[in-house]
Amino acid sequence: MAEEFEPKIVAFLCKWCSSAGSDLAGVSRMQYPPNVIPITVMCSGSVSPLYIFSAFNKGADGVLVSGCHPGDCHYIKGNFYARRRIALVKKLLEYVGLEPERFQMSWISAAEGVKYTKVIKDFVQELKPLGPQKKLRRTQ
Amino acid sequence: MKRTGVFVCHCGINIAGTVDVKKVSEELSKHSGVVHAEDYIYACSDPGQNIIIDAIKEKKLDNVVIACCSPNLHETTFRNAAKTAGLNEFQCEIANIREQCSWVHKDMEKATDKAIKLTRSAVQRVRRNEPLEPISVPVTRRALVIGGGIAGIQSALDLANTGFEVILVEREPSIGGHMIQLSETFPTLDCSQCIMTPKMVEVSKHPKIKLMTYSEVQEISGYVGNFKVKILKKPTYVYADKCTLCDECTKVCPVAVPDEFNLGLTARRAIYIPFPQAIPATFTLDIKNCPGLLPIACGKCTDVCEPGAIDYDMKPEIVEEEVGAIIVATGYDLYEKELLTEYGYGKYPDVLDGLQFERLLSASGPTMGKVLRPSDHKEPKEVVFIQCAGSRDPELHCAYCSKICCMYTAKHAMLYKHHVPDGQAYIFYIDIRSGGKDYEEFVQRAVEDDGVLYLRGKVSKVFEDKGKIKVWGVDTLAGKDIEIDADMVVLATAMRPSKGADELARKLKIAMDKDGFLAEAHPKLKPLESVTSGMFLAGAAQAPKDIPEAVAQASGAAGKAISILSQERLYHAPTVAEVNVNLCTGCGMCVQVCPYDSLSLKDGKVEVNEVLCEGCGTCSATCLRAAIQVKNMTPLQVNEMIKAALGG
Amino acid sequence: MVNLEELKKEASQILKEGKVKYIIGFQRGSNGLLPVPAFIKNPKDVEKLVWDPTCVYNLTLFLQDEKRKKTKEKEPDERPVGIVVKGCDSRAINVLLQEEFIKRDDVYVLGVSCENTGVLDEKKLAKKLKGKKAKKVEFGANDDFVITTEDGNIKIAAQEVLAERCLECKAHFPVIYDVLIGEKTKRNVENPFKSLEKIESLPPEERWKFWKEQIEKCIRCYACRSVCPMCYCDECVADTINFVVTPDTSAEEKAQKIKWLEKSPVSSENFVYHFVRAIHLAGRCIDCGECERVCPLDIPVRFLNKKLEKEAKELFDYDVGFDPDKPSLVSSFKDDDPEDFIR
Amino acid sequence: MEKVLSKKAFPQWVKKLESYTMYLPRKDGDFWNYEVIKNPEIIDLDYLNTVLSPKKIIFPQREVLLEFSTSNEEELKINEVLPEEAQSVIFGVRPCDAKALTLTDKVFGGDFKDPYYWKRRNSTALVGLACNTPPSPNCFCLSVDGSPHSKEGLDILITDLGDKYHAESFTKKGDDLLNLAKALFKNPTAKEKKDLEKIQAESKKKIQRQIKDTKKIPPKLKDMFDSPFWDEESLSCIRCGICTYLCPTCHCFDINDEVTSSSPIKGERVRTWDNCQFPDFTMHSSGHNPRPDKAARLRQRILHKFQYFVELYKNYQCTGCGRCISKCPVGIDIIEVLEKARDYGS
Repeated sequence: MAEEFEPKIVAFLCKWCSSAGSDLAGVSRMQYPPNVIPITVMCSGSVSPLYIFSAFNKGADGVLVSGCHPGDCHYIKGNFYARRRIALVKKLLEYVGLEPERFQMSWISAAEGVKYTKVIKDFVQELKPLGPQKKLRRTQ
Repeated sequence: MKRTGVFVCHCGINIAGTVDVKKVSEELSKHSGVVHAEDYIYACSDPGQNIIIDAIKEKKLDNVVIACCSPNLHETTFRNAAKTAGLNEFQCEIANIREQCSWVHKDMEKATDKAIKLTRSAVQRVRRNEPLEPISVPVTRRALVIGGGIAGIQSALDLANTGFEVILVEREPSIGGHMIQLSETFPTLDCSQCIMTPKMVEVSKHPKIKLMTYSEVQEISGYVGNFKVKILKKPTYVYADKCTLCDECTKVCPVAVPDEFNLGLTARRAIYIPFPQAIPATFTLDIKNCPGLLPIACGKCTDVCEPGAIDYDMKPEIVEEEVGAIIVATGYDLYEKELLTEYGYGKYPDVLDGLQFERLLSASGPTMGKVLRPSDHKEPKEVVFIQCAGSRDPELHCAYCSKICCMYTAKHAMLYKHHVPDGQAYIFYIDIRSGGKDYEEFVQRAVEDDGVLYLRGKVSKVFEDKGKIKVWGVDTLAGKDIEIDADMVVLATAMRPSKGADELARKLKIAMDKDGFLAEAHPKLKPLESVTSGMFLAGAAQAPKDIPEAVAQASGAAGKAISILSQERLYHAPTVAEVNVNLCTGCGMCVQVCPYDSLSLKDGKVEVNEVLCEGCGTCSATCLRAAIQVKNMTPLQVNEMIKAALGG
Repeated sequence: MVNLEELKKEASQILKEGKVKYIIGFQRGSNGLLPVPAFIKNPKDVEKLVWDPTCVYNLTLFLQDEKRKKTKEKEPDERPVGIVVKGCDSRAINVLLQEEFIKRDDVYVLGVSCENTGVLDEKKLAKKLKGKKAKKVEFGANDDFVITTEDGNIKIAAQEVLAERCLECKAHFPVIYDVLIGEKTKRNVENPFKSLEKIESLPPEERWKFWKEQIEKCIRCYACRSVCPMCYCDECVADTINFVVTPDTSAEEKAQKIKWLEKSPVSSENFVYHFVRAIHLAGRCIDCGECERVCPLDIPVRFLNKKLEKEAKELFDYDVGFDPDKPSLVSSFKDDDPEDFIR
Repeated sequence: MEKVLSKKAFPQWVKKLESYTMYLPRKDGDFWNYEVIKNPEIIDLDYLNTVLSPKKIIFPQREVLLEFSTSNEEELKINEVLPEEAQSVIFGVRPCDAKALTLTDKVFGGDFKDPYYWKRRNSTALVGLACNTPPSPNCFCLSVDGSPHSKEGLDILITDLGDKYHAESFTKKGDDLLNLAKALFKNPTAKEKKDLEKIQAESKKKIQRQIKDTKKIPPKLKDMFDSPFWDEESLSCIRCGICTYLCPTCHCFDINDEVTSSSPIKGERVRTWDNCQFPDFTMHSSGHNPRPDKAARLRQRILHKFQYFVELYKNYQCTGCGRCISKCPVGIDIIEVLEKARDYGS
């Protein structure tokens, strides 16, 4: 039997909410697939569109940007800028035909270990049928 | 080429149980630039730290990565170790292979692979970290306390008595908060006003306290140690220094509105003093209800005011203050009448809330300490107390327990019996929560000495019937339905964050919990701190509390504030934004997005105020020309981390 | 109708009065139908100015050169530059003002209205003429173009040969100007994003096929970014080396230059370039269509920018280039910005 | 070898060449480009000139020179990647583009013979198509020692004679191609030869653009390095790379290491076209740029083509294809620039 496709996902987690939420998932020993490599950034507002393009260019099968819920941003409003920016990036990527499932955004608070687990599980589940992301990755 | 060391912690079996730590260290040793890689059972232990320190010295490492638990736990530990070995603290980074890896996965091979990527990613980052020293800023050695209830008063007095100047801001015309409305306090039954008023007077007389009543915080900028506050002083239209408290004005005022202090049980005039012991002792003209400023002027009060203390032209004033620390003690309000309709609250005059009943019991209250029901001023003989009115009701009302209601209801019933010895007090309760010094004994006293009848169960309906208030309920212990023809019903209504606290929280940039109470920085370890450094929480603004708890937290918050104010200088994380002026075109987009006003344009280029910058990086994602970036989390670093994360 | 003489008169006057340093306008070139940019200093040369449907260029691009030159001069001539702008070009001025790239006093805007027409799409005209060669194209009296060919004049309804962006233009007269030549005529554009529909309606995989084919063609001549008045960065993220180096730039800083994409003109790298350009133009592109016109390989670059213009409008109700005092699209937000895509 | 082939038989000939990799101009939207063609049925030689010249086949825009990797830190493995030696034919090469390859031959064939270039060059036969009508309104080959039916650089030149093609081979490579389908070709009749001459003579007249006195230009340019002329002429230049990337004679390149993995290190050394019109072309790592502005870069383009190259190789580095004129976003016209330069100051 062919080995099941394991998507490679890069997740940009804000330090104060989503990364802390992922820590809570760990402390609570929740289980989720190991496909995600988190990169903790200070704020979802600091995630430049370039990071996303770069991740897909370097072969990510999926990219997640996760920040604090609206109104909860540690930096007051960084996630609002992120919301706008990411919406545009998402529209652009979908416009050229990248599968919408491949690029996602979520609000995960420091208390939402359960949600983090669910977001990751769902993400991996949705990417599996799509197979490897070859559209934007650098040919090697 | 920089020399990197990698240390992989087993954390007992916490990591080693799911991650092949030997393999991680072996793989990392092949990573370009990594000259030392090893694993150890507990890296955070003293011997573990010594291994790191020795390796840094012996192998002349330029930077190290510790693959271990979350950076929230031991980043400081390992950075201190790195410092001991002569590195800059930023030459140490953590790869979180426990919370984000070993604890959440079971498949050893895959978890190991992920741990390798996480660690490589941290290596790519640390190799590009700049050594940075904390930014030092002087401290403004004054404090702001927001809220003049018992918590705010306690904080202000503690700070002032330590020798620091305090600005105490209160929204109402007088300080005192809800405590000054209470009759007696549990479990000692000492008179609330008697213990409160001396503190109020002390505040008003204290040379270090600048009291600003009828004022609201309008804007806050700055950062720990150096906040700038704009305070709106609402006009009282009465010059306190001229007012002789002769009370002639209230006699001529034609307006009658419900009296806030007595919670609508009595009326007051448009010009009024909230209560006799008010601090500051002066009258206030309630402009919303005064016809004096309408086109057809009334002006009666000015006519009778001999000292000429009333001035309709008084204008709001903005006062700017600089402080180093802020204590937020905005207190609570009772659950809104409109939201709690099922008990006839707001519909029947003899259904009261706890605070109204306090006023009825109070010697200075509307009935001069006699328990008389509002509708007909007769002495109620059957009184039903309903606990958890709005609390512990996740479906309809508040999910949380308001904590103090069990105790004050026992007190209410007991005091009622003292006032009306031949009356009967019934208490419907779900549980009795009487944890606290002498609290349980107090409840027992109510039952045993004063014959208060506790009924375990919920009230299903409250309605008026032939001059009585019928209360239908159930006694779940006896297993029977209960019907009481009550003369009065007293609700132990839920405590809510005080109105407007949410707006203030937003101005202060401090978070709120799901119920709107101000969020502490950590539920266990930082109960006094807000998430914004330099701002502390006191009293019921943070969660329902009784008086001793509020006072204790207030003193604690004052202590925390003092720990800042007692320093000459504070140190600020140096991971702030920096501008490449060669690339900056001065478009100002970063200036617009900065949440801290730390960026400004000067001569067509952006400048960073490093003290204001919190390093969130929103500017760098906004900049189209990569002209601004946050130190040690630069786009270059992130890009290298992305590569490492994807195995490249 | 726009009176060219009026434009010349105004141009000549401001030059004579010394109100402006020089005027950037259009003049006839030696190569084909399109004009070439004119940089006029001498009032005499004002006679060279032309205004006809072939004036496709967005001359605001040249304000970049002016700014660079000025920053190098010790005692720069502080007088404004006169510049001939159409409706779309004038929105570029607004964006440049919004981003403080220029100051209002830096330009003297000679606005010309496209009235009910716009500028020519050369390819559409060529198809229309079926091999006949156009020598001259002029505005007609009835929203048409008068085309001079070897065999005499032909009138063609402007709608048939207008550039796609002109058919979708929201303000075909200058929205900022010092002098306006022509009328601010009203024209209803039913769907300003109509041209996008063809690609948008494709199923995702077809859309991918389309874009891959297009983007693969790119030879990275960077004409699209070179011609763009908004691409005024001294150093583009697509550049792999530092352009802006001063004597105190350290070797370390130079090494910090990020290679977001390789120089190789392969699909993946071309996509990064075009994505970055599109996202950096979101809320800034004023749809002058120049990027698409100049592309030697006919990549429909404009659609990328237009798509984001549409999203900005639909998601955030953001119009580009109408208000220089408004914060930029991505440096502002509303509390109720849509977030249905967020988990 | 001189032959005639009926137009109908042309696809049959192409079919005989199946063993070769065949490139033919193909219409893509509004323009033409070379593509590898497998099915000869769709052959169409009635085309305007391609946007990119056949240079892109012989000297591709991206070329891997070598691969490198480390298995562990000590050992670096390098593997040279030479192009495959596939026999190829490019059909329909315009004489100007063929001539252009003779110029790049000089550049890549000096003391050091560039193996990547020459592997492709030697294994590729060029079948040219004479320009009976100019394929671009901006053609000016006659002004730069070219002609619409020049054989320079070609293995075979085909000329359209109405219902048939005249095909002349000049090299062994060309002869081989014709010999593969001997039966299809006939020897030209005297009338056909006469027709050919007539067509060739007429085709020259049809060329619309020319530079007068081209010869005077190189000596004149010699003294114009510091002239303010370049500032004036470059005012409208937008610094894009169209003119040079589309030029069949421009040959500058850049070499970069593209690292695909850093642990362990893996990657390729890649050669890509570079462009003297880009500001980074001459950028020194010190920050000094000897060609700091677009005036200097326009001057470089003109001087390289009409002075330096002439001095070095006795040839203009321009074959008059007109691409840079047609595609310049702002209508900069090399003919006009050269003529102005020639007359500058006199």
